[in-house]
Amino acid sequence: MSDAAGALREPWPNLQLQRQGVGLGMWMFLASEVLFFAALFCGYAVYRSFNAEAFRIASAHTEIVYGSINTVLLLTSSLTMTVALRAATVQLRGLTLFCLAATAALGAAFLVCKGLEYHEDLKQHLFPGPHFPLSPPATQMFWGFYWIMTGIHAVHLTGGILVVLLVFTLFKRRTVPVQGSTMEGVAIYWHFVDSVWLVLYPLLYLAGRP
Amino acid sequence: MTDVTLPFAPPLDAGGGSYLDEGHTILSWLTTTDHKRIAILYALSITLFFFIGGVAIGLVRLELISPTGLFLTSDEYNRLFTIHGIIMVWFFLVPSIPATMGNFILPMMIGAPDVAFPRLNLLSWYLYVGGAAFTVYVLLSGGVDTGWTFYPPFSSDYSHSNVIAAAAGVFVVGFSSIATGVNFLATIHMLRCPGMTWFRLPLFAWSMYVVSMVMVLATPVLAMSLLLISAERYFGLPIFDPRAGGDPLLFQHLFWFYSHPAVYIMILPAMGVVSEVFACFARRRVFGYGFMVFSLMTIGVVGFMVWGHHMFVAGQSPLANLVFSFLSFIVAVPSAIKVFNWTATLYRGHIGFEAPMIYALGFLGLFTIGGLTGLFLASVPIDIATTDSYFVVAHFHTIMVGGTVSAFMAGIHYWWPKVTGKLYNEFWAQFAAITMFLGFNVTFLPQFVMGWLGMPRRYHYYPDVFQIWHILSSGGAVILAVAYLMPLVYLTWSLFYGEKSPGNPWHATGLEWQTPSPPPKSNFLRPPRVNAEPYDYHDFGRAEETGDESRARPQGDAS
Amino acid sequence: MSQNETRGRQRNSALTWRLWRGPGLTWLALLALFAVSLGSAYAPLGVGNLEINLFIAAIMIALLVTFLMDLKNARTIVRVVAAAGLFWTILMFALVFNDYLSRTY
Amino acid sequence: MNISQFTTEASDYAVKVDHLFYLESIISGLVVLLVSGLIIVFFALYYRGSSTPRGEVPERKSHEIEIGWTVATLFSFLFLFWWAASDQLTALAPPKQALEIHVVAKQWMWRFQHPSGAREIDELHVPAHTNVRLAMTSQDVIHDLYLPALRLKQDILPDRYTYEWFNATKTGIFHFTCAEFCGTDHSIMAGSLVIMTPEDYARWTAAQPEGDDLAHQGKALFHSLGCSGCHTPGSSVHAPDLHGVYGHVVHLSDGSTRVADEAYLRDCMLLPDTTRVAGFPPIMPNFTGAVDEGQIFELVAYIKSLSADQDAGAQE
Repeated sequence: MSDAAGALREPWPNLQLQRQGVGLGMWMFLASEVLFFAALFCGYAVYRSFNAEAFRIASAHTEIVYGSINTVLLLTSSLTMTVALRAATVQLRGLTLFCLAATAALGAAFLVCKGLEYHEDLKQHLFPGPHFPLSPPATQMFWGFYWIMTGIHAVHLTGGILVVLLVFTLFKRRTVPVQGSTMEGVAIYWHFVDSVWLVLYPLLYLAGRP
Repeated sequence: MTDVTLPFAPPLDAGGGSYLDEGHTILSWLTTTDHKRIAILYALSITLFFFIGGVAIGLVRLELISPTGLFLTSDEYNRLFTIHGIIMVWFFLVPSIPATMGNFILPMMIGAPDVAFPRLNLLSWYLYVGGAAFTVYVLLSGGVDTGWTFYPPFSSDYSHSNVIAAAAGVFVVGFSSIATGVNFLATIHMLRCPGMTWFRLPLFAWSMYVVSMVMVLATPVLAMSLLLISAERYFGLPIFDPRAGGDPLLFQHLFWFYSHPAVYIMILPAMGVVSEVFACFARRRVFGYGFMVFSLMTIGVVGFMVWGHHMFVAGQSPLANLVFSFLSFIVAVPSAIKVFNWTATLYRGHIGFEAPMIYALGFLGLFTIGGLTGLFLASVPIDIATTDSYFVVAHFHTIMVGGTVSAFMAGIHYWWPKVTGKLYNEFWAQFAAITMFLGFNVTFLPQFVMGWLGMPRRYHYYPDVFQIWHILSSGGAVILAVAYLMPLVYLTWSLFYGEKSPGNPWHATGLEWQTPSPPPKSNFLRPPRVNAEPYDYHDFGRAEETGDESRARPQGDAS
Repeated sequence: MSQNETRGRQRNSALTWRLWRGPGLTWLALLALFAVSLGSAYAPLGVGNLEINLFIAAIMIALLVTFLMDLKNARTIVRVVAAAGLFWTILMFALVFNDYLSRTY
Repeated sequence: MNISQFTTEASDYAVKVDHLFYLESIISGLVVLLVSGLIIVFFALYYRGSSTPRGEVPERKSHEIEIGWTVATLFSFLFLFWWAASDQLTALAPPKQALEIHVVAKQWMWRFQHPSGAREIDELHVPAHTNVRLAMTSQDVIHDLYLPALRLKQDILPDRYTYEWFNATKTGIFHFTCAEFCGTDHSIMAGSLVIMTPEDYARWTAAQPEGDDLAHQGKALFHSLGCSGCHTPGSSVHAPDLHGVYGHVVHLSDGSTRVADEAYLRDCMLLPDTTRVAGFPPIMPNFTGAVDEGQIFELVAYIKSLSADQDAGAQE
């Protein structure tokens, strides 16, 4: 692994410790992110427990087809991300680059789907406001959560895609030799964004099915 | 960990230049990843904001001399106390000790060449600047009038001021403290030097560890609550809108889930600083080191479970009031233990009266008063009578200003020779420390009294029976302002004309003192190794019979 | 030389297969759970639908975290950090609901 | 203005709160004395250069000291908690019989409605030696009715009822004010609390210009808004009969149950979809915007009076 030393940064004495450090740091950031989303979920849980019927009515209007496709896309992207990290660890350059590209592409496909879904929602005026088609009023609250939750998730995913592309470029241009330390953090982050979606999916899409 | 060698540590014969000589251009400072320089960037920015926040409250105190006001409209008054709160909490107190002394001292204390992620460290400062830019914009565009607590529905639907920009500033600066927290946690976990075991960590390092944990876990919840407020205000998404079935109390729950632990973010580092100062200037081991560590941890964790005592009259359920009241009493126990331990540290010491020690004693006294009045507010019936009154204002200022700022000043003076290599004027420093303590008490003791008598907070016009107390308080604020300006002058003076400091002017034992002052860029001249317990000022269980300072042995070996 | 290359390629493809196998199995399990979750949402179970879906989501996240995020092989401190996120979330829910569920209005 | 308008202990509860305050003040004072005393003694003995001998401190002893004061602090805090909580718990239970006064807060004024129909703004007349219960709501942001002489404070939230109750023992004119920041004129959203003898209160009530009591005003509204068209026992429209509803459990169409209290009745008018009683068609119109908070109080008072009549009838 001597050629991998180009990825070593201050103040780390060696790559193995650096990778551990980056992983640990990212997990700590994720613990922070968990609390970020926990606040959102807590709000959802409180309101749902007092407006169960309204939330059921409201979530029956989400686009389950788009939601389900997106779930599959993200699960698959997690697969390619895992393989990318493991390939990078054993310095399989070709496979790493392929899997990184696939991950970014799946992420982008998710965003496209999300965009189409938003378009569909807006066509039905499902944005809280004076012309909101559903009643009782608490349905607006559900849709408030819908827009905030999916919006924040999409922002996280966009950030993820950008970082994946950055790592891809670094590897592709050989600025940094292919190895796991550089992308350890990215991989963990990507899986986290996926996990968040796994919670959003039942909360937003499945809650209102018959 | 023990076999790690640090390739970035310089060879033995390296020396000469300190971190200050690594570049003299502005650009070299703005692009630095050296934790010591970032600490100085932070120190300059928070000092600036401290004085902006100070001017805001100076105007408020001046206005309050008369029960019917002197020169402000009610809207202007509301904006001034709001901006004072926002700036002092998020742009001064939260980053104060961690981002300056934590950044500078922590890696040296544990024998690390730098923090774990130096570039993230620089990013955190830029995030701070970004958040600060929003806040300055708010200030210039007419201010915000919600109070620093941003309660809906006032902030979401009724306020006519720039709420979103203010929330954005706090949101961004929140990520700066998360970045700092992650960095410190990873540093303490991964980069301790050989021999620096967990229970050899100085208490300041422990306090940085706990405070980082609190920052990392609490701040995101604030970010989310402000995001929800902004979404409601900007897009009309009815999250806290009672007309759609929303509950404004949910915001308060989320807000205080952060903002109560935020009080510990402010006070825990202060506890760390004064532990160092007490040990050094009493020439004693900190009494009950193990208990001190565990009480830090307990405060950090239990501090997350007490937020509801801010909501006793808010419409929370009586059962919740009872539970939060109970937990609030519990969290006071470790704080009390710390007060007793600091006091006991003085026993059989060789106590000196240098400026850092006077500041630390000021901290001890004010923290005791602040903590004890906290017990009043944890008792539901008294809290019902005094919440949202000046009693609460005085209570949290005693902790946050009396406690944290005193400890901040203690730390600044203690580590000033380390950071700058210069000695400040001892007489003026002692004078400023005593003035600060007196000024503080004159400012806030009247507020305790009038709060208990029934003076509500955030009042522009007030019943004239409280005028005498307000005048006293404003007079104290003048003394306090002078006391805050004095260090600015004599510390700046010392930079240019101060006597050159020896490497370890206090004969302290911490690892950070076993290297030249100011330290070289890589912190140590050769890889440090720790071979003793912290605060090794005397033999175990025994004080020195003589006051011979040279007998203090360094904790480590790195010079 | 070419023999060496072939051997290298064979080794590489064997390695590649090994790299895909573990995560691939996890992926299949996740897809299966996703299908169960989607299907059960349409089953007329009465009140428990969301609860079941959330439970399945929890299993999926556990799988993802254990195998794809490799918490299985992580150091203790990493597990502690992951658990801390969960613990503090529970803390928040417990104390917030302590208020809401005991309100009488 | 006189400071006694704030500090007078105008109820037994206020006296209790003050006792607790004094107790904690004494304990705090002792702790401050202890800590500062120790510091002074240590400084006097062990200042640098003093010749006081510094002998050994055995480790075990310091351990015992440590545990000792931890336990002592814990128990004294638990004692304080017990004292405070028992005060809180006894003050919690609202009285069965109370004079009910409705409070509507808005930026930046107070409106009070007495059961007799009397209304007042920024001034609250209450009888002494009588249980008084304030049912409060806000029309805009969060306010807080702070009654310093009674040591009481309670936030007032929009679209929700919160309550405050007291039994005053002293007559006089006291101050009340808003204690939750509510915007520009927060600091002048105040008024006076007039505690009078029950006889004076009766006289004051009688002298108020409003002839009808709250329930009768509600009855008039009940007819003018068309409520009576459906909610009358003989009506052809299938709607719940409101006699005897108040205070009883109702089963809702979504399977849940609620007690028909003020908050429920209010929701019925403003959120009819979520409060529909099981077995009735969803035909109740939404009265949001058609009635203000004061009118809702009148309607609720009327519906309560229907139950009171029936309870009285049952007892006969």
